[in-house]
Amino acid sequence: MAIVTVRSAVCVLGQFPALAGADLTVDAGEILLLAGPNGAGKTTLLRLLAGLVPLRSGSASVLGVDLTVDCRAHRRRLSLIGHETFCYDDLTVIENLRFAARAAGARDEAANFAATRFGLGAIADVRHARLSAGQRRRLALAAALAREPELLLLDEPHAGLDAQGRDLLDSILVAASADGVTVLVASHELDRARSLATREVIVEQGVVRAGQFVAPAGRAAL
Amino acid sequence: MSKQASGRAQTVNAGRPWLGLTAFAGVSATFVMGLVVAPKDEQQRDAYRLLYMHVPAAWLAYLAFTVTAIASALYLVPRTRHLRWDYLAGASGELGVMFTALMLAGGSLWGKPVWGQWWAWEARLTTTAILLFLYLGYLALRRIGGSPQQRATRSAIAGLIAFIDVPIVHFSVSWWATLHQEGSVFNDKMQLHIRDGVMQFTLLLAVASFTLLYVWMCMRRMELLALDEGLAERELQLAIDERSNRPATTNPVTV
Amino acid sequence: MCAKDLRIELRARVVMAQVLPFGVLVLILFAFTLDPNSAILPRIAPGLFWITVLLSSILAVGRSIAVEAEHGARDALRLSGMDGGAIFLGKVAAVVVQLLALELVLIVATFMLYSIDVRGLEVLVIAAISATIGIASTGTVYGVLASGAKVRETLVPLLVLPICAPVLLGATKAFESALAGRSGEAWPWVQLLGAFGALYLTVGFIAYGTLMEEA
Amino acid sequence: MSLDYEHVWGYVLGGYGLTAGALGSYAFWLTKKLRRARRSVREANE
Repeated sequence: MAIVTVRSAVCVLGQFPALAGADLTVDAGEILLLAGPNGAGKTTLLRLLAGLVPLRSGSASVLGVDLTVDCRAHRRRLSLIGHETFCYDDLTVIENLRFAARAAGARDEAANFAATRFGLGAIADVRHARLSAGQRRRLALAAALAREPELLLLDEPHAGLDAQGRDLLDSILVAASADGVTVLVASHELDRARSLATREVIVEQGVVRAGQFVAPAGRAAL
Repeated sequence: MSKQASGRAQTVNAGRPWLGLTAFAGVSATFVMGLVVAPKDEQQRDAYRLLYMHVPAAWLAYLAFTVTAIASALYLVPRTRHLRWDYLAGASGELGVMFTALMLAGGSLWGKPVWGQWWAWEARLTTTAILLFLYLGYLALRRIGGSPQQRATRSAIAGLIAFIDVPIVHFSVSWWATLHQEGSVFNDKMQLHIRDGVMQFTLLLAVASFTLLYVWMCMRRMELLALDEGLAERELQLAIDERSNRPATTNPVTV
Repeated sequence: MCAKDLRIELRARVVMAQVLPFGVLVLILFAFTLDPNSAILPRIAPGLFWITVLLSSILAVGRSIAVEAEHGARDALRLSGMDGGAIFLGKVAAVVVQLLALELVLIVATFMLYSIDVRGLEVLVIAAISATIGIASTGTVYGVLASGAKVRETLVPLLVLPICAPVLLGATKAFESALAGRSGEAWPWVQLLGAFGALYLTVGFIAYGTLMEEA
Repeated sequence: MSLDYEHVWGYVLGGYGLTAGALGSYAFWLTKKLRRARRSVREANE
């Protein structure tokens, strides 16, 4: 079943065509790797799927919602991790997590669970402003997970994490995928991401083409 | 294809010169009538001649802001959503600000000799001053960028918010003004009895010709907005084609 | 949403630590420019008080917008899937609570600095609450309207001040009447303030979601 | 307040001049910009 269907999508940022006719289909449970150089349109593609960037032409449907008609209805069911942490400086770790969870209609337990899962228990009462860059990344990932999404859109999730954090993230992604969560990862760390992914596409010059990488037999069935 | 487009542009423009010319001739005639032909007023002598500028300016200021509000509403209704309503709202808002400024300036120039002061804290004057700033803000908001659709939606909502504030401002200000103004000398001085036929005709001519001028300017301003938008749009399309390595689409710019 | 904003404010204390001293300072500066020994200060105190509140409100509203600008929180709010109207009400409620706290301190300062006797307290309280709702609603709506602009800090005052002219007028007149012991005259003004607040609360509730997406 | 109605021509001419100036310069600006925009469109379409 296709979770994401994008056809000839054109998205414009100011006067710059970030996406110039992108096509993409993603099935449920996939871990899709988006590779490609800087400025190719990966971030815009993810933001389009989250309904944050309007379509100029073409069509896109995510989680069964047609984005040309409604770009808000599906947001509750997905999480996006961007370059920003989406957190408030003056709230503590656990407060930020609870706010994220409640906003998406998830329970506080989801926030607590996500905190434990990412090893944030010890710093639960520290304000976001005091966190190190790596801790902030972990918090952002935990906040995304606390929303209990059906679709995870990850923009450079490995950046800024230590080795332990990366391994943790990978295992969490594989586990989430096993639970039926669809994952899109934009990453420059191809080796690491390929070890997770079931499929790879390359974003270049605002269009999407198929990547060479094919997951080893058996992995795709995860 | 480009021939067809330019042909269309010509037919659109073909009807307009007479409008501009009529408006121009009418306004010139108003100046002559108002300054030279119309007789002096019994009470105010020549000072009343400013009325021929002040009254049309006031009428057009209110008309322009009403048009802005209606166009904003039409843009917000999904069934009639079209960027031309945004152009109309913007053009009319700009003209409204200009006429409001003229109304205030003309009123002041009239107030100095007749009331003896440039400004009076009188209800209509005060409302108008606030109105000017309300719509200056609206124009500033139109210029902050974003896609045409973003700008249109944002401005349409701001246009309506400003418009519903006008009666509230007027209501509160006139209430406030009546509270502390006992037996205003100004009101007696404001009474003008335009009985003379030439005076009546001049006033009518002034209102009519200024209105024509407003219509002409509004249409021209809309055309300019649409042309600029069309050019930006075309540039964007070229950039998109270039990025996706497709042959350039050669749609002519149409308005 | 409201609890979140208030908690942030409680931690950062920008409004209390910077906006409040600003307000008191303005009150003191007014006394400098107007001869403090004459009887003029008590007479125009309501107007001075409300101008000070309005200026301080602009700063508080700016702070409320800035909170959403850090670390992409605006996108986070859009992504959260919360209803635009609910976000609006939450933000307005937070601003109202902050402004009321601010007004409480400022009014005490006004009474003390300009030596005024308190009369018609219930009118003062109701007028202040209605006026504050009006200011917070318009401020929040225009805040999101201008949130995409680089010139936000200067644009918001230009938009909010003229639209709040009736509030300034109504609140000042209501305070004048109440302090003069003529509470009866204050009620029409209080009704005006209430109507203004209700109107813009409704407008914001309806339009906020769209504005968050489009602006 | 005695009014010196014979010396109001300065104000009257000021008002007429201001109006003429504002409307005239707006119309001039508009026409100029419009002409340039039309030319750009023609060039773009060729």
